[in-house]
Amino acid sequence: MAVDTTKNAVPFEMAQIPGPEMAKAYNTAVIGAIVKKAKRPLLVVGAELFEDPVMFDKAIEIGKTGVPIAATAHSIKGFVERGYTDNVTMIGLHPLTNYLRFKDWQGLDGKGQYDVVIFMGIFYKFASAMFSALKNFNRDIKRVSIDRYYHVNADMTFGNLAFDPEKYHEAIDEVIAKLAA
Amino acid sequence: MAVDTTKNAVPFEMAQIPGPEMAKAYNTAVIGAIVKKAKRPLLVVGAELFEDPVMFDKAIEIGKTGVPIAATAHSIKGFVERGYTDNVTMIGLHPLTNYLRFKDWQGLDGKGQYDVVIFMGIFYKFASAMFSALKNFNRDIKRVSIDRYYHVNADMTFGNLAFDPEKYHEAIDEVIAKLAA
Amino acid sequence: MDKMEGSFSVEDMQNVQINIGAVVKEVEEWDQPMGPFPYPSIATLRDWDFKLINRYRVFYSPICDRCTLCTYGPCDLTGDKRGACGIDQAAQQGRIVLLAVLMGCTAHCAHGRHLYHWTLEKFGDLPFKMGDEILVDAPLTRTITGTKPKTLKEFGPVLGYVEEQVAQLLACTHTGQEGNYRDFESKALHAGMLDSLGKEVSDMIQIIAYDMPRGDEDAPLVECGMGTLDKNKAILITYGHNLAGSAEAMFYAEDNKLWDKVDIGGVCCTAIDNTRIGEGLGYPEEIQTKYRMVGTKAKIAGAMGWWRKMVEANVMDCVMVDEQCVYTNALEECQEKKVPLIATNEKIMLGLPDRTNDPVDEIVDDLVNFRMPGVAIIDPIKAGEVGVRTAIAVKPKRADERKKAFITEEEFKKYAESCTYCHSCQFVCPPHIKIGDVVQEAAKGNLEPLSSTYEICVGCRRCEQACPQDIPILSLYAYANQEYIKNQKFKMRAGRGPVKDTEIRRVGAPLVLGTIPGVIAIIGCANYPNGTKECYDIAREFVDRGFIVTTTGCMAMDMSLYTDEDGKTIWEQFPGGFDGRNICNIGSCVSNAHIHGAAIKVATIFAGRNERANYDDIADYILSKVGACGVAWGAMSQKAASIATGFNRLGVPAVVQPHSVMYRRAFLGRTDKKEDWEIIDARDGSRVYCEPAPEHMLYVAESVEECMLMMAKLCFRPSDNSQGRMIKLTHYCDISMKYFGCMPPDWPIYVRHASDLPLKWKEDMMKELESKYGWEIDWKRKAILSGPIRKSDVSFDPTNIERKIRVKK
Amino acid sequence: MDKMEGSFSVEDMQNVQINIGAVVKEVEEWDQPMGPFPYPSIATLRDWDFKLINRYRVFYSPICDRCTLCTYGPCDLTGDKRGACGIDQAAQQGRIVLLAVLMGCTAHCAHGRHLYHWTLEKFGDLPFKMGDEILVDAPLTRTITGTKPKTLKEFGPVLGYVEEQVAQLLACTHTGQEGNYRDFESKALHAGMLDSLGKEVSDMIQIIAYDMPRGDEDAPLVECGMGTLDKNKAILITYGHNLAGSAEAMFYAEDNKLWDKVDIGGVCCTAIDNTRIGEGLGYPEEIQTKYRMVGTKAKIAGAMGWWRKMVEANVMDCVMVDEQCVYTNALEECQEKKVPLIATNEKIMLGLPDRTNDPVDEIVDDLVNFRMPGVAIIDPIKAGEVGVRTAIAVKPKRADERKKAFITEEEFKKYAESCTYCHSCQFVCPPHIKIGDVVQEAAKGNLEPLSSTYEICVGCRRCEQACPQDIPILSLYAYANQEYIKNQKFKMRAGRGPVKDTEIRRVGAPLVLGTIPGVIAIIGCANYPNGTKECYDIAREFVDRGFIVTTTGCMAMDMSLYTDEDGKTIWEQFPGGFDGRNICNIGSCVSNAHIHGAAIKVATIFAGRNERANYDDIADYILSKVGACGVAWGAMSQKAASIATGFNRLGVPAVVQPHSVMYRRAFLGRTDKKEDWEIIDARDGSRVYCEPAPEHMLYVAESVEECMLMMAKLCFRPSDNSQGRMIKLTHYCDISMKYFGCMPPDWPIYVRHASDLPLKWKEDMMKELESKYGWEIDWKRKAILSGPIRKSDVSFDPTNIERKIRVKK
Ligand code: SF4
Ligand code: SF4
Ligand code: SF4
Ligand code: SF4
Ligand code: SF4
Ligand code: SF4
Ligand code: SF4
Ligand code: SF4
Repeated sequence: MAVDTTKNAVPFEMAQIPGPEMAKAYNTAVIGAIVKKAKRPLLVVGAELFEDPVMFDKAIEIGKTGVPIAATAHSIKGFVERGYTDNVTMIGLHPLTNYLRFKDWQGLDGKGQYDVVIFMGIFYKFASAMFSALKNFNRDIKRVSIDRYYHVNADMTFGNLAFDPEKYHEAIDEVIAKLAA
Repeated sequence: MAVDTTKNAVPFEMAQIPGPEMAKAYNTAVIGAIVKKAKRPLLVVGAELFEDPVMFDKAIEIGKTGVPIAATAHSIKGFVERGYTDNVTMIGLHPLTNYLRFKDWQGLDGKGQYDVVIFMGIFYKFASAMFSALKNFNRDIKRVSIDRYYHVNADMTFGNLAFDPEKYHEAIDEVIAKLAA
Repeated sequence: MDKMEGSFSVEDMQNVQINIGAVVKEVEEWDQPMGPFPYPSIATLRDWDFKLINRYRVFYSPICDRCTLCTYGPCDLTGDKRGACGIDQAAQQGRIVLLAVLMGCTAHCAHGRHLYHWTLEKFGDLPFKMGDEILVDAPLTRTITGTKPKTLKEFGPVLGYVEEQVAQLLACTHTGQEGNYRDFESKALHAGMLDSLGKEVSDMIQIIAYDMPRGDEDAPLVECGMGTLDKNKAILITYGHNLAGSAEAMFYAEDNKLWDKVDIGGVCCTAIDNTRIGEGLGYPEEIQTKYRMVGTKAKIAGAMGWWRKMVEANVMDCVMVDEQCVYTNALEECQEKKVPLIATNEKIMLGLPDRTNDPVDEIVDDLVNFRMPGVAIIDPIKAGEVGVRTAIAVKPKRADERKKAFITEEEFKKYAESCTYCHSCQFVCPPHIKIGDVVQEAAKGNLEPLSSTYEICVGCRRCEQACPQDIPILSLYAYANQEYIKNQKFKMRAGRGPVKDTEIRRVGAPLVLGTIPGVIAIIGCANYPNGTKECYDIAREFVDRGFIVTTTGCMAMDMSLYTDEDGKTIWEQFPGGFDGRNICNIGSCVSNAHIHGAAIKVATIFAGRNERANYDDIADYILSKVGACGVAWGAMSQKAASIATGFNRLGVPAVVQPHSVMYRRAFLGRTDKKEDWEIIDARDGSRVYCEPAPEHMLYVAESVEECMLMMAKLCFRPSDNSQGRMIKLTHYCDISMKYFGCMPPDWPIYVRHASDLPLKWKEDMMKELESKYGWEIDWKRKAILSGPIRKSDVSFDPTNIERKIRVKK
Repeated sequence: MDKMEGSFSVEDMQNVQINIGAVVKEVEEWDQPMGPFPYPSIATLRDWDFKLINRYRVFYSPICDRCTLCTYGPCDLTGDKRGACGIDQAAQQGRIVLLAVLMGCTAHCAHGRHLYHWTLEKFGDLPFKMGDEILVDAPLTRTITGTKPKTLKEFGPVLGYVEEQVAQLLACTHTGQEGNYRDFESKALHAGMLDSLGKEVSDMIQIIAYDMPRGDEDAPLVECGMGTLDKNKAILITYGHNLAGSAEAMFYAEDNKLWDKVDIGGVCCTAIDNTRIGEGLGYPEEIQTKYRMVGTKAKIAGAMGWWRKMVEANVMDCVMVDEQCVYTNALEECQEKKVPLIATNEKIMLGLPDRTNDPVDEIVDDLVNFRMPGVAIIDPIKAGEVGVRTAIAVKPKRADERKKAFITEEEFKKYAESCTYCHSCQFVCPPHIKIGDVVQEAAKGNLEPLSSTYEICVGCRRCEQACPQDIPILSLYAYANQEYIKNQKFKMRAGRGPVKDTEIRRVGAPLVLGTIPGVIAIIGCANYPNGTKECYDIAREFVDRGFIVTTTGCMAMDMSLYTDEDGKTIWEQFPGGFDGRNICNIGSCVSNAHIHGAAIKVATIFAGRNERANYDDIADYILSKVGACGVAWGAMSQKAASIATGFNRLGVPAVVQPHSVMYRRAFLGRTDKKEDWEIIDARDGSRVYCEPAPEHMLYVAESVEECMLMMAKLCFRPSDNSQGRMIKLTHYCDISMKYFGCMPPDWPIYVRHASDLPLKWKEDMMKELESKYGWEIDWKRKAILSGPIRKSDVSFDPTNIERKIRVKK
């Protein structure tokens, strides 16, 4: 049975309540489908993957389904160590989000702006703020979180899974399965 | 069948999102039961009743079940006109809430502080702020709204029924029935 | 504040150097000795503040439970939680209140500072003379700083003091500074006092520089309303608070004889100040010839709340904005209607190119040809010229725009019919207009709801933003109200300026004794809970009852839009003096300082108190003896918060409208706590439990009816003599009977003696006192034997300040 | 700012009156002509600001989508919605940024104003002399105001200017004022500049008044850490930023020979400033005998982030708080531990009774007998005496408290075992410590997690508030770290003060050419994303690499808590000069101004530019030629926002920690927009597309690794010569290889010429440039033929300001 990723849909930092527009928590099938359907998806991964290194392998699996990866902070190291850098680009989350908010940016590969960004493994408050930047200043991009937190400023997110690593891994695997299908 | 008063549980003024603690919408049976169970309930009615005068009659019905009434703004006039002033006290909402927040206040009748306050027919933003005052500064009092709005700073509220006066009247009647039972 | 010490060189005396150890303000022909608190700092008047807030409990209603002010946040402060920095909800609310009051305070003092620099630059230093009828000429300056400026320049140190204190106070809002709500409130009260001072300086400067009326109860009646703008001329709108640029536009029109080509209409306080410009007759002779003023030639387009209605009505060809209360998307709104906009003040530059140093011709050419939607010109003279010339030159180019001023009938129908009755609009409308219903009716051809709610709408455009059908609701309003707009022509009295000493002499005793039942100060903005008419209703109610009614700013403009049976506005109905059954338009927002001034002058002129550097004593006098009450029924901005807080520190209570819960804080008394109402008798230091008079300091009323009742009540003072108390009680009970259908339940607490009782209910009241409240009545003598909180005592001298005790008993 | 005109009378010359038309500051022995922008007003430097923000795009990440600032609110501004006042989300964010920067700015300038009044009162006016090695003595004052104070008093008008501008700027945040985000940011940059100026004035005043080191690279090493406080003595903690009261406590201890009875330990910047107090040797002779200073006798208890850990460790007998960065529940926390608290500054009064005018004996008696938890004493001298005497007298009474400093083993077990592993704590912990797990381990007897996360915990107490079991988590921490607390004894270098002219002469050329790869300024507070150690790591990384490393405030204290293999702190490892491979502790937060000062002095002393009233020119020089980068890795407060913004206006980029998204705004460059990087060659006015150097102005890094990489990158400047660029590129790539495992993808854009390439990768890099980037390489000459953004040009004179063009081509 699929993991229920819609539970615990309260901000991971409790006081993070921005206003009337707040994310909905979805299950893995829906999120997987949205990413799969995307024309120009971008997976953005951060340095929290180092705290749970198996996540690098999962990120790589996602990468292998054809989703390009932006490796923020020093997370590129995890990919280098695993010998997978094909469609992985090292870039800071802050400048990346700055580029994302401009409609005329041409993407990391020069081929055009993205339509869906997927965040994973990023310091909670930073990710939340970057989602907020996009939510307010470039509403053309769909904001998806597949992190272990409920992300209030995303469009689509999981509920909090931070205290159940296994379930979280399972959920990611389900998303990967959906993408690979 | 009972009116579903738990729908449309979003703040009537959309941007009224105070933080992590927000009201839950309940059905009329639960709300009726809470008020009935109260040792020292107080019904607080405001000047919006003049916009829907039948509500005065309903307030009086509630009063007749033994719940004392604080008539804020000039709403006392509606009771005077209907010849019902038994347990109705004229007082401003602002000083009333100020008294309510002090644990040592002895109530309008000098018999002690209230344990449940029920708001009805009060200008939305004002009611919301007064609920907020109690929510933050006297958490001993249960805050109940039976107004036609979802009241984010209450403990218990209806969802928004503002655009369906009939349903709203029905809901109030259900509460009255529960109280009178 | 700098003590202005140091070494200086004097212009034109290049080689003379004067080394001065300490330069102090000259002590001059002022018989008053320096009081205890010149230039009070944050903690100086804290004792007074604590007296106030011990009686008037600080009441908070948080609008947001969180704090997001530092990187530890967001913190949830709900209930008894504390932020990471240790702050609790009460202190956090106090902090936000302090911030808001400082925002308001600086809006005023920064305005004053701009006028200070500008008028000195334009006119040079002018003598500060308010005329023979105003000898107590800058009461707040005197009371707070202990100084008595003799020229405009001498207001410089006063502004410097305000600015220094503002910086100190703003610092207190930094994370990890003040931590207690009582001290935040004391600081907010300090900021409120500074606000009043900043306003006084601002208005005094412009009165002198622009030769405005110095307390003229017969100030001229001026044209007011959208309908007064002459469509045959180019219409230049000057919008904001600071007349510098607007005045120059008028001078330019005057010098170049362009009044037949251009109509200048003001919006917001600039509107009022435009009409206060004098003829220059008040100038010293040597400059009277140099600067020609224009007199009352501008029109009042309307108050701040009418701005977007004016936009929709397309009544302007060019707009100059200056500072304060300018809708921040004015540029976008004007651009849409092809109305060039000129930003004339550093505070509002709207991202526009700064053309201050470009030639006028080039700028006008760019604007007239719509090469840019607007420009910033920080030089008032240049801005004024550009404004007038652009308006005139752009008018023909706007002919098409003018024609399509309103949407067509077809458009109107199309829009109205596209409404899906989804209610989205109704979730966001501040005054809760049922817009969905209104639009549905419009679709059926019934325009009445659009007419009857036109004045209730505050023009916030939230409905338009929420509407999924993109219905331009304000355009529907404009369409349905074309006739009204065309005929919106009324008369308003131009701002008269300060209250004269002679007027104070006349009303001092009746005020303190209560026989004039009170001063009602109607101030503030355009965010009405239920339409502009209520400000007229309030004014009318109290002036009719013989109160002294004063008003300023947007309230003065909005109440001018209503007439009595005879078609007369309130200004035509009543005279403009500071007296019972009079209504004065004091002036613009900064003129509010003169209401404080009048209260201070009751203490000084009537009661002979020294005001010099003696703030708490004066405030104590006012709190105990001057029945005055402010009301801000459409209060919008942070300035309203600072104004009210400034009134409060001076002992004047205020009532505000229900949206004002956004201010988060009130000062409310507890009548169930006898000990809160202990007052000192200055005669012998004895302590007397008094009736709660006034009961509250800052009060939110839910309806206009409650507002009026509360204002009547908040005019009670311990000093009322029996006749005065009787009059006040009569109005209080009468308003209650009129709007509430019954007596107010607390009337007995204001009764000290049978002669306090209103004649018309005297008998019944005595019976009720006996039967319901158990008072002992001597029916033969019609006397009350026991019952009242205190006994009537004509020579009771109430105070809250220990040092005022004359003989310790 | 007042021009200080008017009529004055001179003390001791009662009947002389000098009427002066216009008094202007004397123009004295200063060879520089007045520059274009003395005392710039809001709009004066707007062109410069717009240049910055055109290149460094304003990036907002709203923390709250709503606005609640006026009675129209709350307004939802999400996406393209506007508030009722017309404001859009971007402008609203700019408004909040401006507010935050003003809060920070006033914290500093209000501090300076207090010191100004106090030092003038205590010491009288003192000559402003920084010694022979610092002739460019107040670089920000000179650059911004165009004046050159000769005495302390002459800083008065500078403060007056800051305050006036602050009031103007705060007014702009009022509803209906500024409406465009770009102008809000220009205003915020103005406020940031004012902040830097206020800091300079503050620190200059205290340097002179308290005879602090004037640029001493050998400033003494002082004791730092909780373990240095001598438990055999009474321990008086002075906490905050303003040493006035703390210094008086020290003087009192000195004068009364009480140092064997009392230890005075500072927390926060007061700690640093305590240790900067000199011996009085820098005084003019006539006052040297009058005021005895104490020298370095106080101890550094710790940085702001350690406060609650100190509370839990019970290392104090009495606390004096002054201003800024004081946890607002200090009183409650002290009261719980029976530690009397004295509030010594008007800004923080905590609701305490104001005992300023009471006799010392009475106050001490009340405190020592716990009759009240604390008092406010606004007189520094009295406060200092009360502090020392209370600490000594209360110590024996606190014997019981001292004994139960830590919870007992049983209590510890009981608490730990009561944890239900509910995770509530983990939803609120800012650094995301898995406290539930930590406590669970503790219950099992494993204290290691409590030890290893002790420094990561920022002491916010959110977990304690969230815990349904009421587990006192910080007490568990204290219990588990008793040994560490006892042994927390390190050495820190006392603040040295400004950079000397001689130092600038030495490093000027290498800095501009790049051969010293940069100045790294490590500033700020205690809200670390991942523990205090990271600030040590950053410092160590860059000082090791030969950068000039400077630090101030809490960062200086926190990095002192770590040692190398030899047990040496960073201060013992490296010398304290302003030079490569040196690390200087400049001083407290206000000393940050000297970092701006050093950058300015590179322009003036090394490059011979006139700084006088020439801000934009100097900032342009710094932006183009001085490789400097600030980092605020624990940035907490609004002051950090104002400091960073002040750096930015002067052309210095800054990197901040991830919690800093709370500041909402960044300035980020777009390297994909060639046109953004067009720079003028001052030689002939030609336009050159440059590499993005520096690429960003304000940047949030996600991890300390990214922070270090970015700092190395942000030290690039267009003026680097080949050797300099080669060195910088080497560090940039090297840090990337070290922490990222690969080269940074953008290294090629910094290559202009083959000699720019790091020697150790030169060959490989050239190959990659050819193969991957398609650059043409002449392999024989090892030369790059085409590819770079621009060609290498040793005499390129980059500028962004038109008026700097020498010959128009
Ligand atoms: S200022 Fe205090 S309450 Fe506000 S976010 Fe910062 S720590 Fe939290
Ligand atoms: S513009 Fe008028 S009708 Fe629309 S929401 Fe605002 S107040 Fe209501
Ligand atoms: S939001 Fe628009 S469509 Fe919906 S009810 Fe209102 S006017 Fe009609
Ligand atoms: S009354 Fe209010 S809206 Fe009108 S000008 Fe004054 S502050 Fe602005
Ligand atoms: S200031 Fe503007 S955005 Fe904020 S609450 Fe008021 S109207 Fe709304
Ligand atoms: S006190 Fe320490 S452990 Fe507790 S929430 Fe704050 S940072 Fe985390
Ligand atoms: S909140 Fe308390 S009980 Fe729950 S996991 Fe944390 S420490 Fe344990
Ligand atoms: S570094 Fe930060 S916390 Fe420390 S004293 Fe300075 S501003 Fe305060």
